[in-house]
Amino acid sequence: MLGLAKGLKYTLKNLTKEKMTYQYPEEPIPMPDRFRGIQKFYPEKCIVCNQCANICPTDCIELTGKKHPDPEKKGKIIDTYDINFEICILCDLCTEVCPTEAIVMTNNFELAEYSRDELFKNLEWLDENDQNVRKENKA
Amino acid sequence: MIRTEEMMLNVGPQHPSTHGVFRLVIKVDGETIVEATPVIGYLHRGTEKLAEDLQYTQIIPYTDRMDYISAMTNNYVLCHAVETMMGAELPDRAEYLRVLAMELGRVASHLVWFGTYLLDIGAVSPFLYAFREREMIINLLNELSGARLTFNYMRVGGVKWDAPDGWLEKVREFVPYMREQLKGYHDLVTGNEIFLNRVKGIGKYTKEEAIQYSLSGANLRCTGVEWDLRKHETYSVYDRFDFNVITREGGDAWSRYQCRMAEIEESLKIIEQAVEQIPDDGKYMGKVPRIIKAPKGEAFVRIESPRGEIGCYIASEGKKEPYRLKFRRPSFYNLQILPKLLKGENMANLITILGGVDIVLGEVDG
Amino acid sequence: MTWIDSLLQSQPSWTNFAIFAGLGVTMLSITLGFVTFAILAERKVMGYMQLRHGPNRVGGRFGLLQSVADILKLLLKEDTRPKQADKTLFVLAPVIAYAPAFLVIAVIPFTEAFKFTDIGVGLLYYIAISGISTIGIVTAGWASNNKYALMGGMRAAAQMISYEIPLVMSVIGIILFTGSLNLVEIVQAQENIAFIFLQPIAFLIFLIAGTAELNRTPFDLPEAESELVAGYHVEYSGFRWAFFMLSEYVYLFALSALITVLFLGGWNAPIPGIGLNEIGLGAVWFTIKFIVIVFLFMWMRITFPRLRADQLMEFGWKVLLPIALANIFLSALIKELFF
Amino acid sequence: MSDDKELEKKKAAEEARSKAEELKREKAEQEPPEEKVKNSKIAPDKEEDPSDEKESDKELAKKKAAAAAKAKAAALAKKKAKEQKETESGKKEDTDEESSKKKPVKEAAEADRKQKEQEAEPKDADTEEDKEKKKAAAAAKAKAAAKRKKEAAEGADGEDEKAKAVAAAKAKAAAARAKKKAADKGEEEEEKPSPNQPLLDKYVKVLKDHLGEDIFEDFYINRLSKHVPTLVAKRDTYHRIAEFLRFNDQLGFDYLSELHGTDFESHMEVYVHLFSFKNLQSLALKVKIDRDNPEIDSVVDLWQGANWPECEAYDLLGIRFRNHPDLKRILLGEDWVGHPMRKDYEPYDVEV
Repeated sequence: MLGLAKGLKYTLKNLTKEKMTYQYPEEPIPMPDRFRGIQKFYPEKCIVCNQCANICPTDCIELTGKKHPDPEKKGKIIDTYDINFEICILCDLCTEVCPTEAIVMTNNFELAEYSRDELFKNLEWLDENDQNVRKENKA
Repeated sequence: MIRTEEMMLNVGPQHPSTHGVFRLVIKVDGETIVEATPVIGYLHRGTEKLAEDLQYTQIIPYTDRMDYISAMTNNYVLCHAVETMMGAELPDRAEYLRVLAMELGRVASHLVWFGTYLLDIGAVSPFLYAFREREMIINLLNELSGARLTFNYMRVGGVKWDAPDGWLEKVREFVPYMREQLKGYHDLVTGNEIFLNRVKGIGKYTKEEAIQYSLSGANLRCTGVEWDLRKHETYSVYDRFDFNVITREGGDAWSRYQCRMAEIEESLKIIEQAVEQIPDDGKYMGKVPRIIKAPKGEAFVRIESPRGEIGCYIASEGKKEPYRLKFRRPSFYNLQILPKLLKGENMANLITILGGVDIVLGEVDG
Repeated sequence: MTWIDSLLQSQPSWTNFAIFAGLGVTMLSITLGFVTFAILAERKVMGYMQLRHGPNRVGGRFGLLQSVADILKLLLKEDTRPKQADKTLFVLAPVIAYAPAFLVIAVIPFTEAFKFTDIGVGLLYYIAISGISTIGIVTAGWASNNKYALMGGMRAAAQMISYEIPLVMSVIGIILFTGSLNLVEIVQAQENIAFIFLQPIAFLIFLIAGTAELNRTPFDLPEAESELVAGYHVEYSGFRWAFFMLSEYVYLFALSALITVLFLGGWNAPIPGIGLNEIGLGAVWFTIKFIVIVFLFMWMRITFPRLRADQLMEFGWKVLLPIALANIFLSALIKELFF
Repeated sequence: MSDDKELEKKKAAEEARSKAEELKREKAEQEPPEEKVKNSKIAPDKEEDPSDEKESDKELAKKKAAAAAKAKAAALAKKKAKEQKETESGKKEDTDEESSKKKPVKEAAEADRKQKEQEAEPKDADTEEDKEKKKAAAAAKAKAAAKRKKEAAEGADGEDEKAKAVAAAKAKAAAARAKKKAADKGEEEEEKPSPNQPLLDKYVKVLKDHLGEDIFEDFYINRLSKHVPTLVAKRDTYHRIAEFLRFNDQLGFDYLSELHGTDFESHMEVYVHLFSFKNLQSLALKVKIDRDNPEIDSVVDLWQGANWPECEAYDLLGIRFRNHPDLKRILLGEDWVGHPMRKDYEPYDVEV
């Protein structure tokens, strides 16, 4: 009986303790700076080196480059850049290998959509996703 | 005469107490189990096959998803296997960060077990109390690695990131807090007579049976086998810490409970010491080639995960990808004894026993 | 002689019928109102004890309309019925489970004035009627044609039969003291001292056996979510399921009221002399005592794990029953020696 | 403090190892070319540029002479060890291309080498090793360290600067080592070359005494895998060996840590990692089986823990275990077509 009484005391004590839950949609959850959310892409920085697509463990990045419009300059510039968030696991490897930090992580993580097709994000969308970029990557 | 009939009952694949998609086909006579056949494989994702086409760095996120309750140990076992083959040496700080992450993960994992176990037994509240503390650990690990569950934190040769500013301080503060909360758990649960009646003498097996069935972790130590790879096949920097290997003699669900609860305290000890000892040189990545290639040959390493002995076998052709990658998944091995334990028990004990084994289905199915 | 007494003793007439029907509907709405807010209160208390807020979206900060919304949802839900189920019994079961729960409220005297009947065997009536619910639960378990449901039904039957006995035995002491089965008289006998002080053992037994009768944690084996998924009502959905839920909470209402009446002195003031029942304070006393008991039930549910089926039976037959019998003997002795 | 100790231990171990290596290499060079190929294959490989190779080749010759002259100069030996490895791995790269098609099993090669080492190696090499080892193991810290340092300093004369650095300052040495290590794979494994060698010898001897001479395909120390003694059983002796390991009072391998199969394309292999709680020792037992007709005795009668792993191996690789109590497709289900972990697996989809 003593054990039961102890238990009752413990739960009663917790009745007045501070609540641990977040009012989630109203109050945004604070995420640490390193949090791996949805990627932000800087098309102007990209040198089309393909490293992100190669390192991606789930092959969710597809990109194509085109010749630099300025004939003076060498190299390529990015043409299309798609991430398929149906299979992206937000592992952060693409941002880790990127030599120019053209792709970086943000703290945004809300990806719920009504259709799977909407999880297919293209270059423009990724470019506009410029909120809550990691501090270390802030341009 | 009353004629009775045995009844086939499917526990799972969707059942609140199987903790995932695990199915148990039981034959019951009334509520007494005559025969139990576990059916697994519902969560098999072919990690090992996938890994054959992936570079070592790319496999790390996949290991997160095996034992998703304690992903850090999975990260570690893969990195450790590759490092053992390569003979890579890690900077001390990296090792300490790994140990901190793993031990925090171990505490979190045992907390999840504690909470869900009590939920299985019918008490709702301990689950939420345990998750309060687990949430803090997850937040700590989130700050460290940038993810709450699938950390992808370790790399071959070191870790992805150094500890952020003030992180170690937070970990230091967490230890006494956790100790305080543990006392509360013991008040709430450990002395509870109903709980004691539910777990004492349930799912009993002997030392010999435990070894015979290749059990590991708390499932083995609860029978009195003093065996903890952290201590006895020491890896990383575990030899620099002073901690005990927890054993109990009972071999029943109660002993397993005691083992795990005491292991939380031992992990806290390790965390405390690691925070004190961690070198302050900021070097967290060893010198490894940019493209990781394990030398030709094969290796099997095993470490202590919260669930038992997690092992990693790599057969390498000296390429970027492993030729064959195999994980020794403790839950998979620990689950084997289940049919034997369940024979003659009733429905309520089924849940107690199954919960006491502490399985994670992602790991069972690989 | 209050007006209700005169009404109860008057000749039957259509007017009387109408008045009683009206009162019945009032009582039903009070009960349902209680159920609605008892569910909310339980969720709130549970939430607060578990470091959460509980319902807090529908109906303001405290989620006052949460249960209402839930009931509406249940009403709108599709009524599914397994193909292989026994249709008649499947439909009948919730009714059998629910009707007695409401029937027993008839005998409970809330205050001196607020009561519906005043029958001599009120306590017996309560216990006899409440036993019928078990049949509903067993029927539900059988009719669902589901193995989990069947096991839940069987557990319920075994449990309720076993715990009915200590429940009855524990109140015999009170009957000995008052010499009556009439609940009003039992309350009146407690004017100076509540039976909880005279019969503490009986109170504990009654509380435990009552919890078991209510199928509440730590005796929620027939439902046992983690073992039997949801036990006897696993195949029920929509409003049929709501009936089981309602009957559970109506029983909580009735049993808490009964405990208040039997052990806490009903509408009597906790300390004799400050009663002032004349100005209607009796209802307040009753409510306070009632709420304490309800809170106790919730509190136990939040804290304790569940017993195992065989332990439950063992506990009922080997512990509670002997103690209850001993209590009867002790009460008789006390009665002989001191009163 | 413990770092220092470790460092010293490592250093000592390295010296010992290097000596052994040297002798081995010398021997290897006198052997027919295939042997050399095999031998070099076992060396831990790494990425190396060709220029280094040449250099090291030159130095190799120098070293050989030096080795003959001062066989006991530890520091020199140590240095050589490093270079040797380079050489070996360089060679390896050469030979690898030729041999990769043949797909010689690395384990076999290593085992060959080991065997040779045991059988043909002059005795003094062993004793040398032992001596060095003891020094290290006992961690006769100050003395040994000082001695080694002195030796190193002496030996460093005329040698490259790194050796000097090693001798000069421990701290620097550590740094250098760390640096080296990043590039030099396999050094770590060489920390304790001998601790498990006597064990392997013991196992092999006991097993041969009881079960006959011709029971192994191979046995060696797997240096990559924390020096685990590895026995490769023959198909027909696999179960007998396992049974002996399990029930022998002295060996008492009562715990099956891991069992799985691997498809090596030329053959299948079952890998069993055993552990003895009595002696706290690990042992790897392997058996190579026919790929076209993969069948082997089950060990469930010895270790209940092998039950599911064998089912898994059956499921994913199609290895049939004889006398298994309940061999089923544990993960994929009975209606799955093919065995996915086989290298030639083609996914079968009814709908396509």
